[in-house]
Amino acid sequence: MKPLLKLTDVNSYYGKIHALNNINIEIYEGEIVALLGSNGAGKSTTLKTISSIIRPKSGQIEWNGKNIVGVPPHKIVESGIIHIPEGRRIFSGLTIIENLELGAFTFRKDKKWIKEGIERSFDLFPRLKERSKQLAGTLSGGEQQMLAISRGLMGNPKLLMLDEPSMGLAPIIVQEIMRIIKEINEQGTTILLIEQNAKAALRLANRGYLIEIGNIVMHDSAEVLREDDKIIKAYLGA
Amino acid sequence: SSDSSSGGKNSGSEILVGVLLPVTGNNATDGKDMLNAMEMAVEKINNDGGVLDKKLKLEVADDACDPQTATAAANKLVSKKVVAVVGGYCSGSTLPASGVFHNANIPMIVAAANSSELPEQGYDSLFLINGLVPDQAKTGADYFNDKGAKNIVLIHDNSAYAKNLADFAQKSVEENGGKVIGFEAINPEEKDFGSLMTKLKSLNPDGTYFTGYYAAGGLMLKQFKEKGVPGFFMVGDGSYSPDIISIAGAENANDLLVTATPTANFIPGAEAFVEEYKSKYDLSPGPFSALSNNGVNLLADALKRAESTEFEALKKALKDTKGFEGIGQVIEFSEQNTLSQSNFHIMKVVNGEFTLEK
Amino acid sequence: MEIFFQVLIDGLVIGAFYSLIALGYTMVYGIIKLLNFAHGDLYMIGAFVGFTLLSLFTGDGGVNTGILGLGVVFIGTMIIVGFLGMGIERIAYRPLLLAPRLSILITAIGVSLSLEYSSMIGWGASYKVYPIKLPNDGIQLLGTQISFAQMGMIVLSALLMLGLRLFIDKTIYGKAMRAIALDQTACSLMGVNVHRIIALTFFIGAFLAAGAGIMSGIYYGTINFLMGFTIGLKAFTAAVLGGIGNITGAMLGGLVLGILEAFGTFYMGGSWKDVLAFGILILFLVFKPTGILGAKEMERM
Amino acid sequence: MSLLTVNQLKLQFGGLIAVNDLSFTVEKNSISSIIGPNGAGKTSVFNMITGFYRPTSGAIELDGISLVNRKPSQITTLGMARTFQNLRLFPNLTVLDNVKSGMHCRTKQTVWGALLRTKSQREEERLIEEVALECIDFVGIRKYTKRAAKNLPYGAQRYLEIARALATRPKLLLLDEPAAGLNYEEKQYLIQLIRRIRDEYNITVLMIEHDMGLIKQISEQITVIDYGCKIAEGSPEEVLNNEKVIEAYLGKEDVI
Amino acid sequence: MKKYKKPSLFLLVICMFILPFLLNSYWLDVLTLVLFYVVLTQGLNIVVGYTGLLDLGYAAFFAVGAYTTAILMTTFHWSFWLTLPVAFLFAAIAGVIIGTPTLRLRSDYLAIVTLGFGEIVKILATNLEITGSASGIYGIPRPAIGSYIMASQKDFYFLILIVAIISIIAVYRLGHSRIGRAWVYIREDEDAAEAMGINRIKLKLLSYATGAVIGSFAGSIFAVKMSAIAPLSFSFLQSVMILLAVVLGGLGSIPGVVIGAALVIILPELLRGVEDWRYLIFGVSLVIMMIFRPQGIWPTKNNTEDVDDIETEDPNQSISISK
Ligand SMILES: Nc1ncnc2c1ncn2[C@@H]1O[C@H](COP(=O)(O)OP(=O)(O)OP(=O)(O)O)[C@@H](O)[C@H]1O
Ligand SMILES: Nc1ncnc2c1ncn2[C@@H]1O[C@H](COP(=O)(O)OP(=O)(O)OP(=O)(O)O)[C@@H](O)[C@H]1O
Ligand SMILES: CC(C)C[C@H](N)C(=O)O
Ligand SMILES: [Mg+2]
Ligand SMILES: [Mg+2]
Repeated sequence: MKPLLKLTDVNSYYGKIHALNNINIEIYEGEIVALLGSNGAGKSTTLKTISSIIRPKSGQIEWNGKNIVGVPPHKIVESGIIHIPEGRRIFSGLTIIENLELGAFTFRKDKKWIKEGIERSFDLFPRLKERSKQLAGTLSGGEQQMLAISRGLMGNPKLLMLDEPSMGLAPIIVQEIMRIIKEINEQGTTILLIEQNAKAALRLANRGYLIEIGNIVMHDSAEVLREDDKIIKAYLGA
Repeated sequence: SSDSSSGGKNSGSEILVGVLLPVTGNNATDGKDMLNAMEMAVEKINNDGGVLDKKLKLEVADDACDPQTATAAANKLVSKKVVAVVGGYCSGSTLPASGVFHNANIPMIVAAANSSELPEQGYDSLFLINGLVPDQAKTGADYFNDKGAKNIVLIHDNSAYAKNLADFAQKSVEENGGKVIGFEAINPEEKDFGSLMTKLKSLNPDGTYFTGYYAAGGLMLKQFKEKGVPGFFMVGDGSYSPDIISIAGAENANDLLVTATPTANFIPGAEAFVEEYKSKYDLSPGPFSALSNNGVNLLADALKRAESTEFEALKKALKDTKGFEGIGQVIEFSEQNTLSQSNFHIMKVVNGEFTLEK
Repeated sequence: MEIFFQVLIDGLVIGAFYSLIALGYTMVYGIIKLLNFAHGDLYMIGAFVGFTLLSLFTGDGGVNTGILGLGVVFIGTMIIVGFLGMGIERIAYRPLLLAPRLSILITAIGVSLSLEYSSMIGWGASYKVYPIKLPNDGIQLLGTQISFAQMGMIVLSALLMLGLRLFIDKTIYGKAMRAIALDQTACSLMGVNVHRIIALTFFIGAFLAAGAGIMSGIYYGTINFLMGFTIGLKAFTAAVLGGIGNITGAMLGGLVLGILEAFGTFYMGGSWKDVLAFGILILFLVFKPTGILGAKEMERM
Repeated sequence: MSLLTVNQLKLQFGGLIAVNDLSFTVEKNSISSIIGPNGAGKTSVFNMITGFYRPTSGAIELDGISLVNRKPSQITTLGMARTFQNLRLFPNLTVLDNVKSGMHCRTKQTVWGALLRTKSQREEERLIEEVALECIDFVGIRKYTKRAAKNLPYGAQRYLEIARALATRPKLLLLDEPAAGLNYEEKQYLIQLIRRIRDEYNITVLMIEHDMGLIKQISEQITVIDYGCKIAEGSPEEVLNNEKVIEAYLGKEDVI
Repeated sequence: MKKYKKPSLFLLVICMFILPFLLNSYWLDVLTLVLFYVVLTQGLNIVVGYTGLLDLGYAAFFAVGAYTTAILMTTFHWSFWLTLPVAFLFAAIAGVIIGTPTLRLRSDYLAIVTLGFGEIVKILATNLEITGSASGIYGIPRPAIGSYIMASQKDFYFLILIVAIISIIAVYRLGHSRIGRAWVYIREDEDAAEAMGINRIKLKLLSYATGAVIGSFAGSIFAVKMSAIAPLSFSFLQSVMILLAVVLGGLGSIPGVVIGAALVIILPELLRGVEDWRYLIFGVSLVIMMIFRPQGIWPTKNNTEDVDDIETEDPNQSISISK
């Protein structure tokens, strides 16, 4: 089977900071892949590189067999890769509904899709429905995260990349979000997940990558990783 | 203190004459026209053998009608060691510049600017060859009076000249038994006089006298007519320019009154000058062409009489001018170095042309 | 009372011009937080391009252009200047999208100087008298006199404002503009072509400014290469007064400023009117720091 | 003895009541926390205590001094310091300059001192630098001292915010979700750091956290709020087994 | 590097003192103007560069100094030196008056309020009798030191040179003090600064007042140097040019703004030869300079060790690079 997304020897920089060093990652259709790593390891940078927010200095990124290095981000989105960035980045001055509509920008001609999508989001997160006309900037942290996920789903992703979706959320919501990620995956969306809550992530994921200072240092199935000493010490706790 | 001694230091075969005019900005049309006339005079003088065996040469400094630019421009002329200066269009910029020339011992012949503040400074080396504001104000006020216009509105633009003219106009109107029912200031860059005209209309004046310059004057005239403000509309010589007609549009400009000394076109005996000017610049001479031309010729004449470019001698020669015949005027100076008699008239626009009304 | 209404209308006319320019100002500001000091100059270029087209169109200086010809000139000019606005964005502003905001402000000043002085070279330094003039006819209303030209101007800018408002509020492109203002990266992650939307914004802004430029030429009669400067400042003031970034605010700010100036002229004199206008502006902002309609800055700790 | 007393605190945004009749106290030298669902009003409480939001009604006292109607800068000077949920560093300044800001309210040189470079001014500058470096060392980011704050890894930025707050020499330190985005190992370090802050500096700590592992390990006293109201209070054992808390906040599954 | 800093600065100062003996009067005048701008940009640098308050009406303080000195010297026949403290006082008061309403405002609202104040000051100068209305004040006497009357170009050059050096030292020292840092904190994040115990209101007002005093200093000297002042010199355009110099050079950076001041004055002078094209070329060069050095010509370093400070996150970077 050919991978849906394949990173080959990818190198990315911030100015002179070498953030990704010859990264190789493969993601197959229907999988949930977890990306683990400590602070500043380069997890977010990997996602940003895939979604073309930063351009790698070298290496290949193949999506459905086609190299997408240098393709502008909005084209990447059109092709079905959706990146829900770290820190939510919802549009604070727009209402919840407007945020969702923008999430469906690539489907802007399809009024029906937008309408159904909004309803789906409200089913997933009833809390958003209560506040549908509220400006997103006044939502609490957790509410904002819910909005960010629903907004990403509005773009009908084939591959959904989530950057720490549980950050700052109440335990009960974290459970909810993990459940929803699973649900989305079961409906056919491939998922690349960054999560500090490694326990939860490895429970969900099929496979995982461990990244340290810009290098992939380990990759294996979730079961194997869960038993690995190093992972237990740094990410899971005894 | 270095640059205070000057005058008479022109070496070589040229005599350097300073020119201070607004050759850029809103008054550039008139400024350039004055410069043209001066160049004509210089060419003629040089063709006739020059002065004191030397050629005259003009050194132009732009004052843009701004007092401070004028001061800098004047300093520049001083540092170039000009023998004398001809020019001065806006009183506002001529006032500070004249001080600089006075301190540097350089005589100045003012060809257009005519605020009464200029002679009041008491500089003995400053000579004015245009009629003065008080006379102009009186000419305007008398015309209103003759036509039975008693309730007058005065509008100036805060510039030295316009304010001076408006002040004297008020005096003259009141002396004639009229009443100034409005005294307004505008800012010269303004384009919209809508609410000012509304105010005028509510005052119901018999006559309105705008004492500023033509760029604003033209726009004001147009809006005056559009609003249907009653009474005469009169402007001072700062607005005496063909441009005021083209800006306002010929139909709005009809019946516009101007207080000014007549241009060359109206001067018997100036036909040759008008023809030459037209053929040279492809333009009709402007309102201050004749005066500017006269200014340069007067200087040349004084230099000849002084037989020197030295300050005291030149000043004395200018002061002693007797019956110098320029285009349309005979120049002699009064106690304050102003014209002994001025020659203001009322011009009126008829069919898009200035005509001599009175 | 009649006089009151008349001054109000005088103010509305000035205000309509301010509004039209303020709209473009506020849109560009709204999307990339740029105080586009060159915006007033697009108005000036509009006036000059219109001047040239009018003269070309009729060959007789435009006196007999007719209503249809006038329409063509208007649209043509607005499109030309609209593209100029886009070009300016592409060349001068886009490379600086990530630079400190004040740097782009300086670029805007540079663009402003470039536009002004290339117009001076192209069209001359002294003012030009517009080839056509509007008739003085009009109607009496509540004892005031309004010319058809004035009515047209006020109605036209109200319509344009309304259209823009709908565009920004209701269409997805309008929403994208607002979203870009908040977070460009997040926008591109939604599949929005950020540069294209920004370019569209500049086009619309320049388009409107050019329209105002021709109207001003026809209405007042003279144009010159520095005419955009003062009105640009006033439009900026209007946009801020209304709440910068807010479309209705820009319109309202323009009208309020125009009316303030008209009453200022009437009661305090033409040379003092700006003291009234700016004085009230300052006082107002002291009590409502985000302008008439400006949204409260939503920053959470 | 209680250091902070909050009494009948209420905060309203238009129609929304974000905090409702909330009362609690924080004991001197304790490590306490506030937990509760997203949007419960925790950060809003912090914002009121530190003077950024003005309470609709209610009283707040620090060491017996009322804080209501005081500016944030005054409150800081009185001995309160905080970190922010979404980092609020001075992004373009160095770590050192960031931390020096904390010393502003503890020093007093004026314009004249600066212009004339007086002796006391130079001494004060040395003191500021000394304290700042000490705080940087304390949180363990010495190697970044001269880097711009924005270029630090996320975790280091969190510690920098704490160092900056420490430099104000507070009696009470408020931490808003200090563990967000940290992995297990890093959390253990944070726990040590918070303990040292309390033990070595005698600073009382009040924090907001969603990480129950961390809360269990160090929090001595917990206040739980939901929809702006207090729903439970007590030691971790008491609170984390409270039915109401489980239903509103913790959920049934163990995700930690 | 650091080792050579002091001697080379010293050398530069010596050069500045020798220069007038080598230049013709035209370039001496240009250089004098540069020095005026150096002083003005130092003052504005405090407000905009350090504190981050966008001020579009800075020329107002320049005007306060110039008119205070001019009026006191012409109408009341004061000595020039005595007018200085009065001008400082008025400027500081003006700074506080302008500052107070702006305290709650965020950057662009602030810009418009300062612009409005600038315009009001100009309109006052244009309309009031005491300021000579549109014609301004002329015939301002020369200042005297003992019995020596300062009148030559060189006299004023040295006077403004000394003032420029004083203001550079003052601004440098302020910048490296507790006060200066507090200004920078406010610029970087007002709320965070407040949370650190910095009283933003007090410090912002102090920033305005200090900037104002420096601006008025330049104004007072300008009045006696020119011997005539008029409202046009204090217009919005003047404020913009000063701001231009500050940003072009590098916000908050002292050597930067000095270079900015020099550029803004000298560049148009160098272009005098091309007449009409002068301001067009000037405008285009501004755009080009900003594109290539968006942080200014000599930006502040903030003592960071970072190799590269450039933000790399461009929403559509692939487009701008590939096309
Ligand atoms: N915008 C930026 N400019 C400069 N350096 C950056 C930038 N963003 C990240 N870095 C650096 O790149 C490296 C990788 O950062 P990245 O954000 O990818 O880490 P991460 O694994 O997502 O960490 P975290 O768990 O903190 O989110 C870090 O050293 C970080 O300091
Ligand atoms: N400035 C504001 N304007 C309007 N509503 C606000 C504002 N600040 C907070 N709120 C509202 O008040 C409520 C409480 O918000 P707060 O930030 O205190 O929650 P929180 O308990 O800190 O949540 P989280 O754990 O998600 O950070 C939320 O519903 C939020 O939308
Ligand atoms: C003669 C005029 C055109 C100039 C005007 N009289 C002045 O003194 O300023
Ligand atoms: Mg990350
Ligand atoms: Mg919170």
